[in-house]
Amino acid sequence: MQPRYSIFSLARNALNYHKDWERAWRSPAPKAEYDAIIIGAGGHGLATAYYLAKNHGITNVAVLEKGWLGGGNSGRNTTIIRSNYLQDPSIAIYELSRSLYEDLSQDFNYNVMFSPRGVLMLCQTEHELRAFKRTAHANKLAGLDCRMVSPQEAKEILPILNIDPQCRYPVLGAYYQPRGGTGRHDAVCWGYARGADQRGVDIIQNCEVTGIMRDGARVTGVETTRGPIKAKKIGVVTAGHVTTIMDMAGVRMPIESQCLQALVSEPIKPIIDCVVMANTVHGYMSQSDKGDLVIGGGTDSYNNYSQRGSFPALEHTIAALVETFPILSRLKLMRMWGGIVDMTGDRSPIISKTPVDGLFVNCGWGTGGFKSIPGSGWVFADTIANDRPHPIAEAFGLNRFAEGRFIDESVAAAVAH
Amino acid sequence: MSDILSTPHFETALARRAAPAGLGFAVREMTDRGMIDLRGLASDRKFMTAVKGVLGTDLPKAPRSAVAWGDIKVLWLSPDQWLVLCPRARAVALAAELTAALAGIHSQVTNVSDMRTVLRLEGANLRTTLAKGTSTDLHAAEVKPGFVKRLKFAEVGALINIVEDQIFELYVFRSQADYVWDFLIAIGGSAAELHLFGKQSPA
Amino acid sequence: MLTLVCPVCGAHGDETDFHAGGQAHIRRPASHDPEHISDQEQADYLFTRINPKGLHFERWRCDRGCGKWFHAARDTVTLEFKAYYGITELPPPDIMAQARGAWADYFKARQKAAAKAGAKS
Amino acid sequence: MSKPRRLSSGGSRIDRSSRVSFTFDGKLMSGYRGDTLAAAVMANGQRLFGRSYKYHRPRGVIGLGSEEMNALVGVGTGARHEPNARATQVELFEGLAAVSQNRFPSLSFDVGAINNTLSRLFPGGFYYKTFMWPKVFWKHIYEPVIRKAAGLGVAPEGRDPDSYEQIHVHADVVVVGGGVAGLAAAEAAAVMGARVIIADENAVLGGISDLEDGTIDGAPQAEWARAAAQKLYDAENVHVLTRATVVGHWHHNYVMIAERVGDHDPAIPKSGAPRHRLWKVRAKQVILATGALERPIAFANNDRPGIMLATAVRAMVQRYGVAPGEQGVVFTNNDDAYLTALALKEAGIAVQVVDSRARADGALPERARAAGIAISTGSVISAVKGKLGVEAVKIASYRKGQGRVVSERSAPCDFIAVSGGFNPAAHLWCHNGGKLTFDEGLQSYRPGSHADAIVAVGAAKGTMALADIMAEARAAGEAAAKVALPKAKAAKLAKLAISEDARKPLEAIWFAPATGKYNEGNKHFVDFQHDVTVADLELAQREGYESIEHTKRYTTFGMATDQGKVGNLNGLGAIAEATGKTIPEVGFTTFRPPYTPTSFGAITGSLTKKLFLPVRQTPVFDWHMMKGAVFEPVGQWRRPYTYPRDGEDKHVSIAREILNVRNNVGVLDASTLGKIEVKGPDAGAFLDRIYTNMMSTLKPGRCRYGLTLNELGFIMDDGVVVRFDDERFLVHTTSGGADRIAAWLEEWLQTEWTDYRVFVTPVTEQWAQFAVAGPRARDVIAALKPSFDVSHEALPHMSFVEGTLGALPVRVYRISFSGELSYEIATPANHGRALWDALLQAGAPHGILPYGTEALHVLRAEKGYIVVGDETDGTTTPDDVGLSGLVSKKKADFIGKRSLEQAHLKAPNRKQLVGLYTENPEEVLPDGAHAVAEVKDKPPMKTIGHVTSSYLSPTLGRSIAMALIENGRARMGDVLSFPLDGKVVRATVVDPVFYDKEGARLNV
Ligand SMILES: Cc1cc2nc3c(=O)[nH]c(=O)nc-3n(C[C@H](O)[C@H](O)[C@H](O)COP(=O)(O)OP(=O)(O)OC[C@H]3O[C@@H](n4cnc5c(N)ncnc54)[C@H](O)[C@@H]3O)c2cc1C
Ligand SMILES: NC(=O)c1ccc[n+]([C@@H]2O[C@H](COP(=O)([O-])OP(=O)(O)OC[C@H]3O[C@@H](n4cnc5c(N)ncnc54)[C@H](O)[C@@H]3O)[C@@H](O)[C@H]2O)c1
Ligand SMILES: Cc1cc2nc3c(=O)[nH]c(=O)nc-3n(C[C@H](O)[C@H](O)[C@H](O)COP(=O)(O)O)c2cc1C
Ligand SMILES: [Zn+2]
Repeated sequence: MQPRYSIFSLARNALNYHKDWERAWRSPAPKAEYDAIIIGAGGHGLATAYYLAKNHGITNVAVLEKGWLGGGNSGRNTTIIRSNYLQDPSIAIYELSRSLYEDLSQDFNYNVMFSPRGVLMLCQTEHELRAFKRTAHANKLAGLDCRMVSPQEAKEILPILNIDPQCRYPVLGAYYQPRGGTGRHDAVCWGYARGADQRGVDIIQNCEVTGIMRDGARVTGVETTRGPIKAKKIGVVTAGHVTTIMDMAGVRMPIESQCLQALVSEPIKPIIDCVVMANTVHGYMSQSDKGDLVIGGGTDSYNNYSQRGSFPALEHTIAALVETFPILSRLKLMRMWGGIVDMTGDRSPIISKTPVDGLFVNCGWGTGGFKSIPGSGWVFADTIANDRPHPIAEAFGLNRFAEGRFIDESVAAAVAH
Repeated sequence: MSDILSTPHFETALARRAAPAGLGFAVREMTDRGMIDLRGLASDRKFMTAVKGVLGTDLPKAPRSAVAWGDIKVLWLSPDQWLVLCPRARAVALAAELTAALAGIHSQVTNVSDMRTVLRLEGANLRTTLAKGTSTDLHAAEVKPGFVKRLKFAEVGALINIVEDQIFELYVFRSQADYVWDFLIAIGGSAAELHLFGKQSPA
Repeated sequence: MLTLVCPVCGAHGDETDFHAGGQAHIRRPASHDPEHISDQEQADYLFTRINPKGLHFERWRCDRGCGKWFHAARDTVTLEFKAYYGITELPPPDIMAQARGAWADYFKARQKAAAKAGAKS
Repeated sequence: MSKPRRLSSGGSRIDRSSRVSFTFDGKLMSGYRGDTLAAAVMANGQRLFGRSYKYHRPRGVIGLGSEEMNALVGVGTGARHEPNARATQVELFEGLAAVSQNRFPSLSFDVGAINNTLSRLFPGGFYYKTFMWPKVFWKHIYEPVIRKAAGLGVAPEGRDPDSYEQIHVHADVVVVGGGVAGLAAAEAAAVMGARVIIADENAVLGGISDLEDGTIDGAPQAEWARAAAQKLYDAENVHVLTRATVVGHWHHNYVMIAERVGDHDPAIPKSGAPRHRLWKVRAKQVILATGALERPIAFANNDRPGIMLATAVRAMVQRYGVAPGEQGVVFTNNDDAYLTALALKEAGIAVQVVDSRARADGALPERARAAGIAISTGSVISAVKGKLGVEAVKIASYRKGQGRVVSERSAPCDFIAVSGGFNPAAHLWCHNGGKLTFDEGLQSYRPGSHADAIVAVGAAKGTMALADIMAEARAAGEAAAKVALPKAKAAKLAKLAISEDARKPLEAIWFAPATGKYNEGNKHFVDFQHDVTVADLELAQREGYESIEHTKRYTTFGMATDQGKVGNLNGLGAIAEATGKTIPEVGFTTFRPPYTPTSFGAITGSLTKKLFLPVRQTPVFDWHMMKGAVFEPVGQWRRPYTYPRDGEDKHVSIAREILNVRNNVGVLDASTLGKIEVKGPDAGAFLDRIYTNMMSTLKPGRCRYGLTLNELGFIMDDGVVVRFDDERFLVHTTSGGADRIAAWLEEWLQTEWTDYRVFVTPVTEQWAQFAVAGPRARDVIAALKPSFDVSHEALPHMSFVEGTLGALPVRVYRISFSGELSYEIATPANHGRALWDALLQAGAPHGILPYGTEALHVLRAEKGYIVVGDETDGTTTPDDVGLSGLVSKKKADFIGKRSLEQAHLKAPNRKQLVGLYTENPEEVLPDGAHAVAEVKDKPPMKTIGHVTSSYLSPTLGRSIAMALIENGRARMGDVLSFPLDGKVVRATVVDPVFYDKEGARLNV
């Protein structure tokens, strides 16, 4: 059993120059067979394994990762956590997730720095204002803590905001979710990994899945770069790479993989104490605990597996943010990067059984699935354990496309980060 | 009131904007330009012949080129689309003539003389200055007088036509003329003038 | 920032001069036999996409040039364009031969259908 | 500490005749033109520049230029303040005001330095292990404290007064870096006629040639560089950029260069020139000649002010005539650093060399020996004495691989020049996926393969001998020109005679041992800015964060503003030693743009304020402005929302405008409505595919309202279609939909129904279009000398006529969005203002008033007309909004038809459009309010629909609302509950047509 992390254990270990810390997770060799295999050690995959072990007692589980755990989109997102979605199924899963985030550090004794500093979503057209009012009304009735604020109140929350009514896109108001915020994205993955590992889950890195083995309509295991591994249940949680795996299983997906970029500025002393999103101009920003401004925008418009985006997508975001926060102009871009996001036709996720028995899929989180990691892992683990959709997952089934039962959040005039 | 109707006020997009000073080039709005959008198939011999009958010239078939004949000039826009330029006063009649000549032939003639604002730019360093607004390579060898291309200029769509080596015409939508005018002022200030290539003196 | 060349007018320019139109060669069932389309066929038409890691076939529009739609073959990993071809055409044979997975199946089916149609006429 | 350190002679970059005064932390100092801030402050005797990020340790200058990660300062004041500028890159100018960062209350006494004292508690990643208890403390205590301590400089105040711009350039060859390699490559390409851009981030070309030995054609290499640079400046086909950093390399050789036009001279931006200019270059070929970056050797307390890279020390002496101290130690594992020792000696500064190699017998060490410089081989620096500066070092004997030192001796010194070898600057190579290989000779990564048309030359490629550099660079320049210009003739440049002292191999040493082990409290820094030590890296390995990417994220190694330019390889080397792996097995972290931090201003360019995005203006925009209209953005348009009169509240003016339409006549600027001409023999058939209803049956001269769906079956746009004649239609769209629908039509014609003979021409902007609406509308038109009959019989509702009003050519559509007698009159845009004035003048006797979009919205709501985007939201079907009558049952196909059959789109409990009357007629339901199935004391409550539009109707003298309610049409007369903060508003479901249900007012 791993020692608990605390200020006391830190102090104790300091005496010996920290030479006695144990591994946060093991590095096991794959066994020949598991009860369940999770493909993809991103946040969603790791959370699924963690809850399989913790909630369902299924511990003979392997998480297979082609690179290093948490190195996919979970390791490269802008860390916004909020639950103010419009559609009921979305509210259900994102709010489950947000509330799990509240206790996550304590739950697995690893500080994920969940920081409910507030999310402020600017309304810069009449249309957007109306859409957010609608969302706010829906959210309040769903029990979410949120409110609409005036431009002046928005400026109190965010003093560097330009609320000049003459500017190109004047701020007409804003939607505010005080318990939204950010989290330390890597720590979320590491905490889940450590928690799952402690409960017996094998996390196997540098192990790429190259084939799905089937016996008729059932899965029997996977081929990997480290040999075949058997399992009767397989959960595919590979985000931008989901079609590459599902193609192996012969299941075509309503998914396209595109590049979404983000960037950070040089670190500066705190200037913004909430998360701000400006959807009309496609920009959003927060300031990390390190002091850099974390900024993101829209996706490139074409499919891309390179983790490198195109400059124009970000350029416009930056111009928009400079317009909205004029003091940005003399600050500097320090690093930009891209992630490959899995975009569904209605921009909502898929948590589903598939036409192949024993094969489950969790994907389509696109530009907005960091915030949903705990909730998604929770319901997906339940779905896999019981071989039927968890009630919250039901609405997110693959079958919804043929029924026309879309969960289209774009109607709320919101980008989905 | 009757005077408003009998001699109606004619007001182009930039009529109320003062000519900018301190630019490295000259710019003015061309208000006397008639424009007709002509659609038809270059492969349709009947169409091409009928048009030539009216305009007196063949339509240009080479991408990004223009032809001129008398007071008419035709800009290539697409394999099935041209912009016919003429004196503004002639546009209505010319459109009617084209329509008549093309009766029964698959085509479309639309008088769009008021849809775009034409900016005439004159200066020795235009290619470089305009490069502040467009990624089109205006220094390329084929970009000579007669060159026509749609392009992205600043944040709007535009059409460029090189009239003479130092005279360029920029066509923009009327509603965006004011914006483009401001943009030209922003990039064209002589303090920001930039000479690309050529002999430089070390900074 | 990609550069493209339009096969219709020869214009070359940045991706911002073009418009990306998603996957190529999607057949719209309702244009052919509107009475007999299953829900699944319709859903596939609307949503199911070929999303290869590697050679891909797409539609693009020459937005700031001639305004015409065209097809392009592009590698989604290196982002290199391999070919441009007309909007009603199939890719050049050598490129088609490099297609993998769902694309390879698709082109095989198209060629078979064409051969059948050719044999009939 | 403030003894001036300017040498009495020397300093190739400074102009001793031109004094410059400036301030640092408010202290007045003076330097010379040509100084960097780093040099000038050091010349004034100050070494302390700032505090580190985590432990707040005192820090001084380390580097030569853009790789600097310690001496970060704030430059300028107020709105012109720039945080985190590298003092080694800031060029001195009169009046420059710089401040140190990340310290409180002062640089030399900083309370944050307590972190250093407690640092034993704060190993890499410590925060993941603590601050979890009690839970509430995170938000209210821990995080606020952490955040306050974080960050380096402070943001400027207010909007940036300077301007920025961008330029697009196309070049045959882009050469990155203006050292001898870049110059030679550029020259070769240019001689062959290629269009060449060469960019260097420094103010002067030549790279480090002035700091190196080696001669070309008998003269120092720097002289060759000077002449070569001059040739490039003179050439017609070359553009030379200085102070210009190539910040990124993207797909298809897209190269971005950030030029600092005016940072070195504030008069430049003040004159109207941009402060920065971003060059976006499309290159046929790219040649990377970015040189190599010197790396340090980590040793205990290797971060003290006064410890610098060897080339940086050389540059202080030779470029700026500044002594880094009085007595120095050069610590090296290679021959190049002996040049520093020689330079110091020559400047009269005492120096000794500590070389980790067992032998130092190359030409340069021999020269040093001959000059009388003491050399301790097989030795390392094992300790440093001093806090705010160096007071002495310990020198210990060392054999490769030794873990801790046994004997050490003290040597007095006040500065250290350190060199651990050179790393090729391969950052740009990797931005677009270039591969690196590990070079055993260099003990570093260097460029390997690349898919793009890009090559590396010179030190950037790992080529270090001058003769090889020149040959390779010239060949690359020629080859690049040859590809870009296949017909060009070979360059045939004259052969160069090159001589240089040969270098002996370096010996890798990543960190020098100390008496204790490195992980027993010694601080061997590898990432100075973030205070990451070798011990932190080793800890990360032991805890399982073994992937180098995990190590990076766990320790923040390489994540500072320098992105690990100086120290990263030392870290990799240290990890390799700690784990027994090779460096290639350890790997390296991903290089990402930008090469150095780049201002957001430059990325924004001139697109700020009103240039950020266009405001589209209608032909009567000036009139609206003049009348003080309140505007509403609609797409990129700005439309008058209402026209308040002096002192009038918006609600009052809107009500006035509405009533005036109902009672008299109003005029609306509807020019923004999309207009598209569709023509051809198949136009009718085509529009039948586009619209849900039948358009082919429309009679010439008549108008029909139509709906367009997307393929999912949801309403996308609406508008009136007019048929001019057999083959010609005019399609109206919403203002926001104009461009989208035009593109939509083209797309279907070009890609799906390619055999339809139809042309489509958007004409939105050709026409100014005004709605004249109200019972007296006809009187207004009649007063304008129409050339046509305006009677109800001749021009009934939903008909069209073309003619003139006086001399104005017009198209008149008798259509109505207000429910009143109404005409939309279009005239060519340049006559728009004339028509507008005429309407107002002719209408004056009838009480005409302009009305804005809000009045329009209320008027149509009173009539139950939908607005796409209000009553629909992208998930709404025609039936949902009561328009199933517009969906043709006869047509086999139209866009969206098949999807309307999907189960969910026909589901029984879909939301349907209804009207609502609140119980209290004065109560206006808020937009977006939701009705619930059952009111409860607290949420959650199940919602059954929401308000789509809600207004106080002046016509009806009460509030009205439209709403989408589950099964709404079956609920007529039901009372719904809308819980709102603290209260419940109740409203009765009614027909959504509130006014003139029979449409009598239309048909007059
Ligand atoms: C720039 C950017 C900004 C974002 N901002 C936000 C935000 O602010 N808020 C928010 O909520 N969301 C945001 N997101 C979205 C969010 O990051 C993702 O939705 C989420 O991280 C997805 O997690 P995942 O576990 O599904 O996928 P990932 O974290 O991508 O994990 C998938 C894993 O599968 C592995 N894998 C793939 N193929 C194989 C194979 N064949 N064999 C084995 N393993 C394989 C991958 O290596 C990867 O580690 C952002 C995304 C990006 C890119
Ligand atoms: N023999 C040796 O051991 C040895 C070792 C090191 C250096 N050298 C010497 O090093 C020099 C190598 O010449 P070189 O031309 O390859 O390198 P260089 O270092 O002289 O020149 C490279 C130039 O590129 C600039 N640069 C780097 N990245 C840039 C970017 N992104 N944008 C703009 N500019 C950028 C640098 O500031 C520098 O001015 C020679 O003078 C050689 O004698 C020799
Ligand atoms: C929230 C967040 C904050 C980041 N902050 C920094 C930072 O301060 N410094 C830095 O170099 N990179 C920072 N990064 C970027 C990472 O270095 C890295 O680019 C990103 O995780 C993508 O990985 P890759 O570049 O290795 O592909 C940050 C990333 C995220 C998601
Ligand atoms: Zn084209």
